[in-house]
Amino acid sequence: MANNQTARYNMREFLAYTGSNLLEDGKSVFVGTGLPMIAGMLAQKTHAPNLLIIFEAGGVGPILPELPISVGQALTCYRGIAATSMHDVMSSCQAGFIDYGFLGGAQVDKYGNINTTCIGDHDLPKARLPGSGGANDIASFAHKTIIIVGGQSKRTFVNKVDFLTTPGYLSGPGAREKAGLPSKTGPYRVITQLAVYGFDEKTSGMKLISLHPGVTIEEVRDNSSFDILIPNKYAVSLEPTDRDLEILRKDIDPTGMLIGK
Amino acid sequence: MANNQTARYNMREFLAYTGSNLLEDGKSVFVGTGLPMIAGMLAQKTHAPNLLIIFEAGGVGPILPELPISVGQALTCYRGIAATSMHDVMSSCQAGFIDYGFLGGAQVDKYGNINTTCIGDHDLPKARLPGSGGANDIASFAHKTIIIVGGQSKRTFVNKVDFLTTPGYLSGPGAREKAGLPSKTGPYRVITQLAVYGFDEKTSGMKLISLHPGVTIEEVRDNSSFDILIPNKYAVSLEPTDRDLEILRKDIDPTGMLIGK
Amino acid sequence: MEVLHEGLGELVGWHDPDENREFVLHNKSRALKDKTMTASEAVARFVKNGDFIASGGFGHIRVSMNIIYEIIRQHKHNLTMAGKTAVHDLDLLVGNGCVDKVEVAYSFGHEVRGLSPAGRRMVESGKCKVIGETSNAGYQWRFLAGMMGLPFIPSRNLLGTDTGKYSSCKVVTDPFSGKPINLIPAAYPDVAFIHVHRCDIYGNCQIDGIMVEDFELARCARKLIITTEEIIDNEIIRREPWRTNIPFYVVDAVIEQPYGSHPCEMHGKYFFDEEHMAEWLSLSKTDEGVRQYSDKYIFGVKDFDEYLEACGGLKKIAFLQKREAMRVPLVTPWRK
Amino acid sequence: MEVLHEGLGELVGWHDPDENREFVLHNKSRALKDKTMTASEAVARFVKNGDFIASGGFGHIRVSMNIIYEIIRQHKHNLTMAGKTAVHDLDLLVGNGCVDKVEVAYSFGHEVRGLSPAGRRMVESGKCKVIGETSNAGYQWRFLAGMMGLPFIPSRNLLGTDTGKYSSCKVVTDPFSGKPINLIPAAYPDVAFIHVHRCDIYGNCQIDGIMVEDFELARCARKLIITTEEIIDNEIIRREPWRTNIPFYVVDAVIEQPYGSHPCEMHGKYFFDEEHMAEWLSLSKTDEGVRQYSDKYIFGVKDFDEYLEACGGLKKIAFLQKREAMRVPLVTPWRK
Repeated sequence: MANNQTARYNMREFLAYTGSNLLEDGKSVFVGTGLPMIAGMLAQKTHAPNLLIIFEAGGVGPILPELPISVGQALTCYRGIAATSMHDVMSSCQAGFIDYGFLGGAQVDKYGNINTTCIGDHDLPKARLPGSGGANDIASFAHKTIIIVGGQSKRTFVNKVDFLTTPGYLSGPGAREKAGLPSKTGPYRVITQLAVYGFDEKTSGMKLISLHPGVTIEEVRDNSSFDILIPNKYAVSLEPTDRDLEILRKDIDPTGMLIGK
Repeated sequence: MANNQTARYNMREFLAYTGSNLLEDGKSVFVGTGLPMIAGMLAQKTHAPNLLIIFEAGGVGPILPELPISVGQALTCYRGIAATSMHDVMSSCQAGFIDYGFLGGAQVDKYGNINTTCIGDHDLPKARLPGSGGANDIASFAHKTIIIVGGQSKRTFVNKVDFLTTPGYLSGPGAREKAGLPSKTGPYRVITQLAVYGFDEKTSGMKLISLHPGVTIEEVRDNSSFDILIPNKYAVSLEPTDRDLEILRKDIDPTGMLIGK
Repeated sequence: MEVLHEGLGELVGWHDPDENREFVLHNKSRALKDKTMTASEAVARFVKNGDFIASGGFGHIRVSMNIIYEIIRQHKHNLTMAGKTAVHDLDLLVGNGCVDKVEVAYSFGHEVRGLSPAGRRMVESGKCKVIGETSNAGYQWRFLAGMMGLPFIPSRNLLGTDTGKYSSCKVVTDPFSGKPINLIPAAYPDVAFIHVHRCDIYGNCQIDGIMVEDFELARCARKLIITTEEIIDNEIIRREPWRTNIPFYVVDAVIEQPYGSHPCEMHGKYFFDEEHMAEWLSLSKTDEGVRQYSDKYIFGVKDFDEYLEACGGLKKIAFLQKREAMRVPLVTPWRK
Repeated sequence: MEVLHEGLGELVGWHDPDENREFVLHNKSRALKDKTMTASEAVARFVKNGDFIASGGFGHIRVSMNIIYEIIRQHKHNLTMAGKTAVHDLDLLVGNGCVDKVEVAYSFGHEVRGLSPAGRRMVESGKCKVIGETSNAGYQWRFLAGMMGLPFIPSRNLLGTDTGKYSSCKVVTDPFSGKPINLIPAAYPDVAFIHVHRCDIYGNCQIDGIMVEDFELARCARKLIITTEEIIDNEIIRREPWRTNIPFYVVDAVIEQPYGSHPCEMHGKYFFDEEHMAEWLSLSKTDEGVRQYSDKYIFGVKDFDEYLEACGGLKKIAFLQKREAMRVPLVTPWRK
């Protein structure tokens, strides 16, 4: 993100804002802990008041009065339309009721495959991470999956994930269907501190959709181990308004727990 | 049943009483509509106050204030310990939580296979009956299945059921396990107006357990198309006390809807 | 996956899970919008001739009878019905020639009231076909598989029997235990109708008492018509979200119809109308009798409110409410 | 049934359905009897070294922490734990050497509070083994299969990934759609502990808010310990039987322990104790710190009531109640 903008907003605020922009009113989103949750809340408080937010532990359609710390706490069904079970919401997700899955990722490859399980060998890892949680499920079932990777670098945008926790396009075109995953699903957008990416229809490889203000193509390339497709035409990502930032800071995360202070 | 007893009780009262005697306190029973329900209620009001009665539509452990007309009506969870769903109770049944399944039958063969589907050809039947309902499930899952056949005759105790709706021992020893049904399950008792039957451990064929008072072996044989095993030792069925009859008539079925008047 | 046995029954209401996801994506709205309409509109819009239909509740309990009468009033035909302990609803639809195919778990009977003269006559004369057999749990788990977006659910019932042989199940060897296991195919009814105690205008529903199969049925039906004793404010739903049994995003239509289950029971509200049942059981012994019944209670009235008046109006309802509360004794006029 | 792929994960907690039915028949009582006891008795009686254990709730929500502390106090060991979004409970058990094998859906993390220093250290040093991977829905459906008495439940997740490869699932061709489908094996934990809002002495339980996986987990666990905020009369259960989420016949022990989920949240009652979490997260950076924590809060107190006093007693509880009601602001002392 451009340095000349840092005065007005920080990187995490920008990520949350950019995520919220992808969510549509009257659609459903399955959100994971952290920035995806903030993005969902911001969308609900701005352009998508009837965004249906669903949490994997069973909270459905809450009107969130404050930011939950966990995808299972009481708030996730606060003034909700249902407080149900994981079986119910995961079944609905598998049956096709979820438009957007919204996840974070530690390592991503060009096909949008995510690793949140381990760095190094599985059985004696250099670093053990939490594992799939609901991510494998959400990315298998949601019609479109959005991934936030806070720190794009050669270490996070890798040629091969150490462990394929959560399915992107697997080994490329047709691989999801061949594996038995629901058809016409897969990663839709990847949001980083530098840009928003989509996936090429032919190759299923990651491609640039929009650069964040002030970011250059070189920065995008320098911060990835794999080649990112750069189309002739790409956009500049929209910036949050002062009103968006006020909502983020005052209404959603007043302690700065997730967006920082 | 002996004619000399008809003054004190009728056949349906005797069947209900005999059924109730087979149920134990502290065990669970899955009851179908009609006499099985009455037998369960009578057991609960006499020797088995903590008999856990479960209904296939989701009523669990009610304290029944009057006789339900249907296995799904509100009464089936009246002062119950749970009001849940068919999925829940059928799953518990499949998982082994049900001691006794209690069913009625239109046609039965010597292996305790039941027909409640049709008489004659399936696709254009002479008589269409209601089908399995929950009977196939209960007789597949319950540890022990009890069957009431009100009118034992050559027409109801048949060599081959027109349609095998609900599994007894199928074609004989080992056939249930071979088909994939839960092991160590199957028909336990058959109650008719003449006698109580069990099943031979070696042949899985029906055998006499007790004759109702005044009934002869000849009557038992004359009212069956298949050979019933008559062991050297068999009992005489117990008779209801006046108190049992009073409970049946006054507390359970005051309109005589099922036990007659 | 080697199939050991394959049922002969017609595989009705099954879709490839991907095909059904596509349907859900484009046809089930995730937007909160007012779905209230009349029964007449809902049936005209959502029930097509030839559809595979399913009714909520169980037997004579909590059935959306107002939709059943409306289907007959609109002369819908060639319907296939889920006979998942479907009794009075099915009997009326078969007797009136709307339904001509049934997959049977429990059908053509009225539990302790006896067998269905109308339904049996239609089946025994070949006018209504039984296209498959299953059991109550069999149907329940067809709906579970549908709700889960799966092709099938395994089970250990139906095995070894003619019920299984005439079902649409397949038997395979379980790769974990090495034993035979039954696979029950998913069901996605084209349209289902469920009567509930209360819901909001979007279709968020609360049901009192047992759920029977409605949790799963509501979630697997391609189109879902909800009829309700009363419409409540969305704020009431949001106050106790754990009471929501059916969420709005599976609902296509909401119809407010007090006493909408009559002559069937509604948990805690009103009892079976045994007089009305007896009238039907007696009339339906002949085709002429079925016509008489329908002329009087369906074609002779303009809607369900008028039907309720014809059944005895407020006085009858007051009696059924007292009966449900066990304040007046049971009557069983259908006994010979 | 031809298996296309077979997971490398250890098949933990699976039993042949017939073998499990046999267990249920002889060990799960269908009799209404008083099951109240102390946490110490329940753990001594029902948790055996080497057992496969599972905890109810979700992450830091509605967890039976009083049983977790008691397991540590009794030095149970060689336990395998279901890592079904198991976080603080698992972290304490792994850190204290009670659990040395985990099947992971989500483990070794504290959601937004960061990763688990203790859990990670034990895994990265080889002292705790990850014997298999799965996902949250993967675990949910292991419990569903168990509750249903089935060997497996099919699913369309886990396919094509290393998570699936390191799971105990098998992939076969679905005979209905012809497409590959995943089969998730049943789980029957040797013992599970679930904290509830209220229950009677027999174990009929009511849970407020979301159920997470507890409906299924309660029904598949071979032994089930219920801890409860309060014990209520059986009459209250019978007044609203539709509120019973767990019926007595799946319950083996009932322990009344107010605030028994602390430092985790209890829906509508009390919030996470973030100060306590921060203390653990800071201390657990070293083995020595883990010992300090355990000496202070587990071995240094005789029971959970004394632990609560050590955590700040009534004043702390009053604060957490206010926080749950959003009457005081969130504190996040674990932030650097």
